[in-house]
Amino acid sequence: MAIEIHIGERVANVELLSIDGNKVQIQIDDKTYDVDISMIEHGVYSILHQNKSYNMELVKSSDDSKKYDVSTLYNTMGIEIVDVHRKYMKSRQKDDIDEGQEKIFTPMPGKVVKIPVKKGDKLEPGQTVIVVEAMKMQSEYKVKRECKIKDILVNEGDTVEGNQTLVVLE
Amino acid sequence: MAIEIHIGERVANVELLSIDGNKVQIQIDDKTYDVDISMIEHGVYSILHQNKSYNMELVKSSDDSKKYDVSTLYNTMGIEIVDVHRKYMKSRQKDDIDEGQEKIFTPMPGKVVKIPVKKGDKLEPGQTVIVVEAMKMQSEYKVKRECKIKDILVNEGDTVEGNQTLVVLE
Amino acid sequence: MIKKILIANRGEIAMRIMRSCREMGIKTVAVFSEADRTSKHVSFADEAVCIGPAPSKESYLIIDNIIEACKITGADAIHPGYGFLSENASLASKCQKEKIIFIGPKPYAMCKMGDKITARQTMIAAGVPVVPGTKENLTTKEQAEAAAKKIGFPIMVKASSGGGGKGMRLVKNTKELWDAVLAAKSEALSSFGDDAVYMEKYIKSPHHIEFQILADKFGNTIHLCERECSVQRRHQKIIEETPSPLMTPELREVMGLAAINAAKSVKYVGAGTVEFLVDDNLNYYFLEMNTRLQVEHPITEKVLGIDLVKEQINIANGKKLPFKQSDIVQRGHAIECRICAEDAYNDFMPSPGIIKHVSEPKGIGVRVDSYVYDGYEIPIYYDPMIAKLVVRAASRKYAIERMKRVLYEYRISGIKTNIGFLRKIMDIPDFVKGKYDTHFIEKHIDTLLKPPRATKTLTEDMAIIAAYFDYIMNLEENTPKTSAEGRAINRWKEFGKRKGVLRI
Amino acid sequence: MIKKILIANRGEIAMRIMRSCREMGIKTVAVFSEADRTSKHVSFADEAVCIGPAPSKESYLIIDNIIEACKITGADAIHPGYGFLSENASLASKCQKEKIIFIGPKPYAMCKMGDKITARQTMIAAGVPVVPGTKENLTTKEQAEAAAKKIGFPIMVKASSGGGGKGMRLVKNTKELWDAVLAAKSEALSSFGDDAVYMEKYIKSPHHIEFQILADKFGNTIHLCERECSVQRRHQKIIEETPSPLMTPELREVMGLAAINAAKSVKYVGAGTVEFLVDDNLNYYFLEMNTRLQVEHPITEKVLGIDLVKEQINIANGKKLPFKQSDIVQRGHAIECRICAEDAYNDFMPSPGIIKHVSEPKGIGVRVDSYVYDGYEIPIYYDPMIAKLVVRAASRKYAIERMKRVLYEYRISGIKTNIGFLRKIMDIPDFVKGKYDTHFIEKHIDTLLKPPRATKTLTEDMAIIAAYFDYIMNLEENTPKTSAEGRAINRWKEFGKRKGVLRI
Repeated sequence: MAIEIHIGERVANVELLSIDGNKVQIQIDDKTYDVDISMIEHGVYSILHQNKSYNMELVKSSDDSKKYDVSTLYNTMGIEIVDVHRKYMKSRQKDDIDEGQEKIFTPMPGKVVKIPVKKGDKLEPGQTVIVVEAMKMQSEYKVKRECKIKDILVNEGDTVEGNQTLVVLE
Repeated sequence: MAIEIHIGERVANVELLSIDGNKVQIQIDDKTYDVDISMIEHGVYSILHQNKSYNMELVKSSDDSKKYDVSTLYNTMGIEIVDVHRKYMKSRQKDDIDEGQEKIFTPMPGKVVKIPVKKGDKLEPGQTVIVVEAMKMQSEYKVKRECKIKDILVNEGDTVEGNQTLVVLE
Repeated sequence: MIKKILIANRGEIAMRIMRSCREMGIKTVAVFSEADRTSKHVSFADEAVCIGPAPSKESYLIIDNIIEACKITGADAIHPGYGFLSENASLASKCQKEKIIFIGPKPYAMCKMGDKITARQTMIAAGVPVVPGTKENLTTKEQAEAAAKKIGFPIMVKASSGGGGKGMRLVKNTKELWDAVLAAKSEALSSFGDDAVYMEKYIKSPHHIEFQILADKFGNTIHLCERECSVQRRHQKIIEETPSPLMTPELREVMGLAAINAAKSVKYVGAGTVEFLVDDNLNYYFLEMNTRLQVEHPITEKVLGIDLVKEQINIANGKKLPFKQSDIVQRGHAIECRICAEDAYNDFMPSPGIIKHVSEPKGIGVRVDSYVYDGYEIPIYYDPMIAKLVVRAASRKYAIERMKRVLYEYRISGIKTNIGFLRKIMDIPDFVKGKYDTHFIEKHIDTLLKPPRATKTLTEDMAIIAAYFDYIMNLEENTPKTSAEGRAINRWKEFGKRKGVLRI
Repeated sequence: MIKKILIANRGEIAMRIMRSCREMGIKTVAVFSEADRTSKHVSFADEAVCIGPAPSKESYLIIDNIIEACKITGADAIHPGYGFLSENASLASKCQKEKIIFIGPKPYAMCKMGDKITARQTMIAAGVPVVPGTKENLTTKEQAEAAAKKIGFPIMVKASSGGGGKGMRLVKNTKELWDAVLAAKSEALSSFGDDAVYMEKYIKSPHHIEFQILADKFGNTIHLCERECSVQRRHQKIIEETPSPLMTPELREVMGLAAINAAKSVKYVGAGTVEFLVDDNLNYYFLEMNTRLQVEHPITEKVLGIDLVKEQINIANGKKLPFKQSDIVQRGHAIECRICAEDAYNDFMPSPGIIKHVSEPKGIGVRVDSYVYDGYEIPIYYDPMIAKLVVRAASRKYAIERMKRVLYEYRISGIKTNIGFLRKIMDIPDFVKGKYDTHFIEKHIDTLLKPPRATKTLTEDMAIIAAYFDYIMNLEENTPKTSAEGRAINRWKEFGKRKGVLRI
């Protein structure tokens, strides 16, 4: 079963050649690896390759079971598994890149402390749309371009999740 | 849903009266408890009852999902849930108490280092049937009564699981 | 004798205090907000009382709820920890009225030290050096300009009730002065409800060095040497060490004496900390006194072998100090790093969320004071500090090597932390040489925020292999085997077995 | 200078050695048997080599495989830890031949100390007191009876190559003597392949006290004070402490000097331990010298603030000792408990198996050296010790209080451990008073094995409630939500949500 795995900008083709207990032969692009792989603690894999010991801690994305954050001692890499199903979905997907800025969201959970704008307001670049507080620190979210407030989805005092859309622009 | 819960010799009737988030009213025999219960770490429950803080660590039996070992800071208790299904099974079950000693088993995993008897041997009380080693320590298993070896289920050198029957007596 | 202590706090400091209580055979009462039901301090305590909704202002900061919790549980003493109500003289007064022992100084000392102008005046009277400046609230332009002329520019305008950098202005010349005073006053009024401001000489490249004080009820007051706290970000300490690389035995003696005098001047009882600014010429100036336990108290415990919370409780019980000044000798070197749930690469934005997996460093010379566990959700309402990582070793060099080791051993997944940022500090030559002041982070921020070096292809390939196997394992697992505790133990082993290979 | 060390061991001691290596910037190589692929030391190391099947005799004890692993990885030194090959002079010799640094003494010292009769003779020559007895192998009845008469009954017959109580006989009178010698000889032959036995006076109520030695290559030899190891079960230590409650400054000085002389007499280099028996009148007798790191070395590290593994490596690198005898001063009190996977109530039978959940004690004054983790399966092939729990505090009283606290904080589920048994020892008055000898466990075994007091009905009811909820939660959970790591996080919270109640 050869599948495509994306890591940063790189697209790697991965194929399992053989498996014998924990001993595995696997091909990544044009390189063949003989490794000994074992799951140690949950989500932590130990890989031995030419006697070198690698530890990989995997955290699956909470909203996408094919996306991982993989951490070594020194670094964290984002990895996406692109199997046949995912490839099909990707080909169908419209380009959803945020042309300009279409919505305001917070990367962290928190509490909305202030919304100094209202629906229909016209804003200048750099104007603050919403203030969110978490752990004694307030963050102001501003618009990057001239725009109009299409909708405000939360109220002052609301508790919001990470990556939740707060305000829609047009 | 009233169910029966066995703890040691005691049989308790348990009925959930109401539940509101983590706040629970529950009746055990003739006592009614208002408690705040929350799962903290996996298998560890925190119960607050009249402001007292109780921590209960549950380990489910690996071969019976209705049996638990429940540990407090000071003690471990064996608990069995006897629901309708289990009650029915129990009523059908024949009395399987070991009249005398019908088989030899080891409570711990280990390696069989010696079997000084063979099938058909007649044994005196106190005679050693099998020697099992684990963690640098050897344990001898002996018969308690005069008997005959009906069957030997393992060989010297075998690795055995905990509670596995090793030798059958008659 | 105290039999039951209510800890009016949460998180790691609540746990830390309870540990010493348990060792002394004293029962503990936790208080918790509705957001903290699953917080470790609740299950660690003997008793626990809910004192209100999630926001601190509606729970941890409500004196009446704390006192009520004492009454419900029959606690005979309160330990306030740090932060929250720890420097609130009203709580201490209320305790006196209710005959509950407040583990801390008397309200008198807290009031004297709580207001900066009053504290300055008290210190000047006690002969403790303060930063040259004014003793009174600045009210007229003439008064301000005359004072500034006498002190010499640059100067700092500071709010009397201030803290955390609010109501503070750096002024370089007479032209900017009065506007700066007015701005500081307005900010002070809106932040602290008090527009009193004063003026201090601006100290260039200052070192933040503090002395730990212990005083019993019999007038015995000693210092427990210094802590160097100059590694700060936005006026918040992130790394502390002791001894200070700047310190000399002579300076330690005179500063220690000044700290003792500062404490005695307000009849201080209990554990407290006198903070100083020290310049490159080793001139030192009283900054403020914290009338409570400090976050960084463990480094003092490490080099002296003393349990400060036990001493606090013994003092509250009316016991005499068990040691004299001459018994206090630092051994080795200790460093503390504050582990915070924050994203260093995104302007240190807090990163609350669910901890997927924690693996804490162990072994020789390390102490971890933390309160998080696998599956714990860090609430958004409180401080982002989730752990304190403390090491001790025979020398400063060994202590830095040890801190690097334990920072690499510390793994927390699911949320972002500043562990990587702290690791980089350990490699900055100025830190390694001990040549730093409070501008350290600022000075090296570019190096510290440089993105981590590119991963080697080989490492990437190993990561790909791990992800690949996790993915196919989940595919093959049609019926996940969930064990009693909701964990699928040794799934990989199971996988191996299904493939017909039995690992011994 | 050593750049890469192969650790010829497993478990907690392998981890402990690797931690110091990492701090020193030295690369580490783990070796592992087929049963240890998932053992923590394998993933903790920089490199790892499989050296054979599960049984030690086929892996950890095979010298050639260890040397081969060095060659494969380019390791320039071997640290043997304790147990396994740590006192094997052949490995040390082989290393010399292969130009690999063996971190330990020279084969000469190991041979001299490895054989008990030789060691006795060497000590007598060096003026170190030994238990009165014979210097030669007992070969005739007449020789044995004459010797016994001179020493006085009761006497012990011991195997020269002995250890762990094998080939040992207590003899009370002449009638029993020769049969006992013959029995000991036969047991010694079958156990050690050597039938040499000797005779010693039997010491009543002996204390087992040992001195830690450090010696560099320049002849500088110092002692690092004593460890009291009298709490033993079947000749195995389970609790150690320092200082010894029996010790006086005068005795420490003379015994320390004797230990130094013992080490010097065999040109000892590195870290070693001289074990003594001490009777109630403070007479002391050389017992044996362990030419390696001891299990209980961390209590010495705790009260001296020294890293013994670092010192071992520095000595192997040809560095001079960084301290003089006068620098060595104990501070406070340290205790170690050995945590074993065993069932105290079932004749201490080992209890290997899968660890469901571990929660280790943290905070002030505690050190945990362990190697187990959630989901780890303890193999049946090796020692049942899974962790060492070490505390230090300002006094012996505080140290015992702390040990009680951390024993209660330590939770391991899924297997049986001796934690409960250790907790009880902390309450035995003889232990609390420090009045104990090697018969301590024997003397108090009935109290120690008394079943735990009956649980109160209220506690039982709380246990019932917990089990009830776990049961109904599983019933309601038709589709278990397994997350990335195979954990169902915060299931109870989910449960609350399903019931229509959102906990904040």
